[in-house]
Amino acid sequence: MDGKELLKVEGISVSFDTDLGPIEVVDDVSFEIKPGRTLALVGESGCGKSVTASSIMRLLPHPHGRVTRGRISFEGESVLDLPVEEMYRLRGGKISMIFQEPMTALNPVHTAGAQIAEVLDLHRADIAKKAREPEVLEMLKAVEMPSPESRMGNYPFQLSGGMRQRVMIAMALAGHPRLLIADEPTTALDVTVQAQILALIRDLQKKNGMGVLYITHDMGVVAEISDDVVVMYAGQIVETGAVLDVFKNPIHPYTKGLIRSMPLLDSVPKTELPTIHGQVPSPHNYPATCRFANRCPHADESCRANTPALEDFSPGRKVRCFKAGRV
Amino acid sequence: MKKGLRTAALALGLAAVVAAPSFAQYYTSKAVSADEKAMAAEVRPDFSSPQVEDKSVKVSGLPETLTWYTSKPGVWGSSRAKQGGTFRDYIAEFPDTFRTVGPNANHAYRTFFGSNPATVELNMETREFLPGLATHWAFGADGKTVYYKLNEKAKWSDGKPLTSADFTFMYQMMRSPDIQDPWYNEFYTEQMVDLKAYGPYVISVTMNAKMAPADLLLNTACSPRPAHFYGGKIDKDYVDTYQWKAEPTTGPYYLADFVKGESLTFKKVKNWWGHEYAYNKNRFNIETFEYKVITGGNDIIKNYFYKGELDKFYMIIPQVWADEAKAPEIQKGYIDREYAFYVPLQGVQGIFLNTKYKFLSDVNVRRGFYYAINIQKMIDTVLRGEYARNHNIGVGHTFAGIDFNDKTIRKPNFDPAKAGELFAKGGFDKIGSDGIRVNAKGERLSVELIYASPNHTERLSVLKEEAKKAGLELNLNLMQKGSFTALREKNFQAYWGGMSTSVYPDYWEYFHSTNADKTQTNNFWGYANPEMDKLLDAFRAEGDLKKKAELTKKIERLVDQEALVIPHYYVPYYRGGTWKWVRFPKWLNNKFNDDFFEAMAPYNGYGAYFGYQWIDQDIRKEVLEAQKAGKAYEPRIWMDTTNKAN
Amino acid sequence: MKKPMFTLDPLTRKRIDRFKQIKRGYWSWRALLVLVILSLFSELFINSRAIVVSYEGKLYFPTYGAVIPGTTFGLDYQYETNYRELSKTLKANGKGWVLMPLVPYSAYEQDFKEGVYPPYAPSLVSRHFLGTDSIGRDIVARLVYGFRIAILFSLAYVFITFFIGTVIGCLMGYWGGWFDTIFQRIIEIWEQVPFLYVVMIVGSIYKPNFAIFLLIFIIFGWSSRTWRVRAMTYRERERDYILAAKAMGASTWRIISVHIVPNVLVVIVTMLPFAISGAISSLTALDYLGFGLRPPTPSWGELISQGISAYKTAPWILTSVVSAMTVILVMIAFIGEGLRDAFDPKKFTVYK
Amino acid sequence: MSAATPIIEVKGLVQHFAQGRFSGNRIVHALNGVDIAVREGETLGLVGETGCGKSTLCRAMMRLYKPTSGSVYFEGKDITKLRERDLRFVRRSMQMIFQDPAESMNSRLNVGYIIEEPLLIQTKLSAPERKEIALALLREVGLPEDSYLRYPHEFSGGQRQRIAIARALALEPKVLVCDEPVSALDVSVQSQVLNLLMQLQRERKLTMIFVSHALSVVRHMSDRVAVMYLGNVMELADSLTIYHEPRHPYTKALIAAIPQPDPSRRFDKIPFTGEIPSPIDLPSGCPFRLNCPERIERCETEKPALREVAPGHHCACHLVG
Repeated sequence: MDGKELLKVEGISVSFDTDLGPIEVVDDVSFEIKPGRTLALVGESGCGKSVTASSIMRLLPHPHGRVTRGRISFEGESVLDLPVEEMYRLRGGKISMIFQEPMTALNPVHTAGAQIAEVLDLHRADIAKKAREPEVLEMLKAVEMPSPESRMGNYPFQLSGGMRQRVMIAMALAGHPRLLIADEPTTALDVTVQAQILALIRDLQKKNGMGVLYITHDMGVVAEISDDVVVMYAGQIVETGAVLDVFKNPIHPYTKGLIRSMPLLDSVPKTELPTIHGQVPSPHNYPATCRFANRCPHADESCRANTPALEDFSPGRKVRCFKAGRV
Repeated sequence: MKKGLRTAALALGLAAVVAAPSFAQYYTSKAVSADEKAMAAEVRPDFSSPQVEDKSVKVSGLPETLTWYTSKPGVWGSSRAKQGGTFRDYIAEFPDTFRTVGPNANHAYRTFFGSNPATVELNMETREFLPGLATHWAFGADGKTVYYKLNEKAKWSDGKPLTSADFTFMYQMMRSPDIQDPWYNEFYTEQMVDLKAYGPYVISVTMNAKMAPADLLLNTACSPRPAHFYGGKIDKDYVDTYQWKAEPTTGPYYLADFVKGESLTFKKVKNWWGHEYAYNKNRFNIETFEYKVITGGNDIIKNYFYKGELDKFYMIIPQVWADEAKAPEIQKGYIDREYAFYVPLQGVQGIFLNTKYKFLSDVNVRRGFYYAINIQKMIDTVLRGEYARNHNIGVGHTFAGIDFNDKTIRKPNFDPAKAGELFAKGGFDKIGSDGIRVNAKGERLSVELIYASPNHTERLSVLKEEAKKAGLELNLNLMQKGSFTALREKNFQAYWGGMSTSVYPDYWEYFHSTNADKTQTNNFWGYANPEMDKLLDAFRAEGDLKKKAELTKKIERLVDQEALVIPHYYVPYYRGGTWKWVRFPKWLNNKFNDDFFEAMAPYNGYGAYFGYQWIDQDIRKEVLEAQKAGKAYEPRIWMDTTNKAN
Repeated sequence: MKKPMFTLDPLTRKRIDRFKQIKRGYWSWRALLVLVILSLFSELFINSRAIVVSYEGKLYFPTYGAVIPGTTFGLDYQYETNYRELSKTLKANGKGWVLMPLVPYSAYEQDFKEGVYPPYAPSLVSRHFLGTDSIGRDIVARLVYGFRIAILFSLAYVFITFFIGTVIGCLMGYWGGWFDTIFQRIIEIWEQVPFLYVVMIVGSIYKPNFAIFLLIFIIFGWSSRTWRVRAMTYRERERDYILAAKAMGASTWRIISVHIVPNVLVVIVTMLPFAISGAISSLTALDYLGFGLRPPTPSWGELISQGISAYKTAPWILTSVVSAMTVILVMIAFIGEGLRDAFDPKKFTVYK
Repeated sequence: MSAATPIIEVKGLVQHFAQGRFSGNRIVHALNGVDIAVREGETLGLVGETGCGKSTLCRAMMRLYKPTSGSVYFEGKDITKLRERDLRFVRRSMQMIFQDPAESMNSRLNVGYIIEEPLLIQTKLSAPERKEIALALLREVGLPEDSYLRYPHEFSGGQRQRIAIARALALEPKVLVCDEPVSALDVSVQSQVLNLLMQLQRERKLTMIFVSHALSVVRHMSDRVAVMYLGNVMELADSLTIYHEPRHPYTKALIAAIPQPDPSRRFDKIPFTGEIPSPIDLPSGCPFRLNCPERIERCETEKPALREVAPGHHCACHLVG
């Protein structure tokens, strides 16, 4: 790996048409992923993390959603300007994606094996038709599918949630992607299975050196899997940095709240938990000023009057807060 | 929408053409004008055929005392007639079988396949008898038997001679259970009790009861069956074996070809023996009949007709007659119209009032209907004054020179005030807020009228609106399937429709008290009256036709008083259009013959009165050329009013 | 606000607002509503009875109410006054005046002119604005009264079948088990009965009146309404709010009526217009084939059948009825389309 | 351990569901002989993974299902065989909060009605009385009074869960069953709802049954925690013990699998690699044996019973105690 960026997202904004007029759900988001690294995009529902991922794949719901500003480059090429045919080759090939609910992402009328084979058909012209079946089997073994020979002929409904996610991962990896976008892939899974899947993604990444964009709301999972973290709140990035730094020393009050508000296994039972008070604002009424100000325990008048920018805090750290480092 | 616009444009265009003065310049062609000139000179022939004694006939083995009769009608056909040609016609559905007896044989085209003349035929001008397959007839002393001497020249269409064996075979066949036709089994066992052969050309037929001679002839006249065709026997496989095998015939046309489900082709029998009789001369002129199956109703048939693919099209209904007059092919004279009057044979018809239904048991209420039902307005409006109003329960009952109907019976004209009086007498003395009369029990004078034919709705709507004026509500109930069943079960209030009849009526089954309370009988009215029973019983017992006729008239007058039936109308004419090359004699029709257009099926049970028309190939050529060139003839309506009632 | 369950919930209100934004659907809805309401008062616009008669200083309003015999106005007959004639008579003898409706003909009476036979072409003079049919009945009157019958029939049919279908469908979905199984089988068998043929057979044997006709329609029409409702109920009953209601001790009836039906109604509402136009079409088709309502009930099907057989000689019959039918069915289709768009859950996906 | 009679007691509870209408052979074995007691005033946590029967257990306790066998006692009274109309006192005394507040309330009804509905069903209170109660509840769960006329979709997930809590409290129940009450909520508001629940329990002396798949949350909320697996209680202990001294191999695996918000404490080993068996085809013997790293021969044939292995600590494992 030469340290060149695999994916570079530069200041993209995404807007959606709704009944109440257009809303900007992603505002000026930038980050980059290097090969072999995992970037976690973390935030609550509605913060714009999934929309960001969809923008990279150019899978925003047409015609309601569109990228209004910014640039996305993948291996130096501008994704947003690629012709549609090129996009087909990119999707599932060089960039692939896994989703939260594998049951809906898999076609219920085809067998697991057939669905993996289809990816091979689309993106792996080098594999002869006859060689496909052994290749599929290899893929299933690679994702540690129990008894892969018989599971190949199974339909999605015959598989458990964990197995389905394994099939999804096998499909995602079948095209030998350079970048894997994982959109909450373990949220619907049980913790023991989640642990297995996380370990699997880590192992696979180690083996083939792909970049991973991991989207989640679970700080536990972030801590478990990522190298770098991007924390989003209300359509904006509020904090970025290396995972150890961010967890050891969260700067933004929101990041702090997120990390502290969940009970730890060694907490004292039935004691009051630290909270972030208030509610996540709706995209229809994002304030023009600091979007976290009305929930922030440290906010003052100037926070409610001015708009903070995402600024360098220390090397590799960026924070969007007027009081960064002071509270 | 598009169609509607186009139609409107067409109508406009047509109006313009009609208005154009140049249109008056009609094209006259040689062939047409020659034939029309010859036609002008034609005289209606003498159709009479009185029964005469023929002393020359003697048959050994039969009593010497037998008197043999015959009749000698003259030439009836037109001397203008030309032989040959093809007449194109349609059938609404392909027949289910070519058999004429047995399962499914009772279809509309049965006569096509059983076109044998009977021993004697009925003269449709005078209802006298004609020689058919028998040249002579004689009456046995028992008053039940008729002897027939067969025409020795008669042949089957396959060339085999006709003999008495074909009659005995017919008798045996009709009595066989293997034909699976109980009606025939019953008639030829219970009614016609014997049929014997005396040598190859004489037979005797015996009925189960004594009858007047004319009656006896009517009942014993029968048609043979080709014994050779069936190998002389009928067995269990008859129904299946002969499903699609048409018998040879002694009539003029035989089935020459067919495509199942599509068409039937009939051809004239070569050197048909029937031309021996003078009255068949210049008749059955057409060589070939092609019947194409055309489904989809009158509008479709009409299109075929105007395209020139059919030679004739009926225009009986007044509105159709009026509408078709505007068709360009008629306006330009390529199609002629023929219009001839006749006297229909019509049984008890009109509105039947069920005397078992609440207030309809009151004769005053029923008589009120005479004034409340505005038949005349219906005729004058919807029927454009063209149907004839009927005053009696029977029309056209003339037989052996005797008229059976009382023509003095007249029904009153529509009169709401008079109807109101009668209804009031029947208890309906108040008028409700909706204008309908009410009686003391609070019953409204509302009667449900059931009927079976959708195209009668318009007619009945007129009656309904008019009846309101008399305070009578008619609820129209169209029952396309079950109306007759409802009638037979006396499960109705009023019924619009009627019964068919024989050449003279026998009202016993309708009005005798025996059946008054039984369902599934023809006493629909539930009518019982000892006076009526007396008349009906006397009619049954009477052997003399003249006295029978007097009794019939008395019965009709009694029914008139009782107001069981509100008679409606009859159609006194047949009319339609034919392409100009279909030519007719100047006399289009006979007095009692309905469908003079029907050219092929000559024997439908009552007589040989068809087949006058012919195809003129020269005219055909000319008309087709004229049509191509856009030249118009003067439009023609050929009308024969000889039999128009006053 | 005391009984919040009877107020419109905001989702419904939002849908209605959205429907109002769908122009052609909303305008069709308003136009159709006006037409239906007007048709309920057709007697005032199209009638052989006068609106007002002034006779010898007294006013009469014959439109609704009892038949007024001719004798009332000094005429020589006891049956219902012919107001068109009366108008002329009174004008002549100066004893009063008559105000006739715009179209002075009823849907039943036949107007025959001396010497010319109907159908009469449209005419402003005779006030047969769309002409007459082949027995002289006014086309406008037959169209409007036919419309009224058809729309009332369809509304009654659709609402009753939906009511039955919803109740049974809900119970099937909610109770499930043997109840569901038995009803499913019954409905499957019932649906095998070719409904229109049955109506035709019944119609040809015994011409039913409006109520019986409606009953036959309902007997055969309810079953198809159950499936969607049943499926919806199956889905709804698995949702937590039903369990929550059960945990509160809510009765089955309460759960169905308060919780399930309002949620299921959405699909029903979007199905309604299509069901209504379907009912109008079937009624028209049956009338056309002669298996429909008792003649001389004014009906579009009967007009179409007349129009087709006389399209060359009397094109106004077919033109009028086809136009009217097209307009109404297109309007209903627009309403249906509008409702579907307005109720389409996709349009209201909340952004996540 | 207090000597008081438990408020709810479940004895040998077996709950089977037939899958498919006629397929009697496809039976989901949701609960397979559960014995558990809920003490008055405590919070009993139920934890386990998909299909372990924790939701089924609490619904069975509420008698929303008819048990296949075994019995349920509420305040010492056997309610197993009661008919729906005789269950009114149970319905009044036990209320429930669901995972997804959007799902658990009818979006066509306004908040006031939603909160008042239990009162409508169970009491004869007048409309003003009901409204007064509803407004008080709104205040109690921290929502403004003007919420009364608004509709659920106008609220965020956390607020909706507050509405659900208010509804659950309307009848002043003795027991509150919380079935995954925070799993569907935004991370930042989860703790708010958890704090609210703890506060309400203190104030109202509620008995709570708290169900979640997240062991850390259950542990924090509960006095005692029962770990469930395939319709069986595997381990039952007070919440401190369950983390510090887990005895059952499954509990250990579960703890190991929970990702902690601390990158320096990443998993050192994956708990187990196998699949959890389907509740349709139960394994013989110990239900966990297929994934158990410590299984012995006996596990295959004999199902371990839940035994007290230390005071107040119950465990169902042949290797323990």
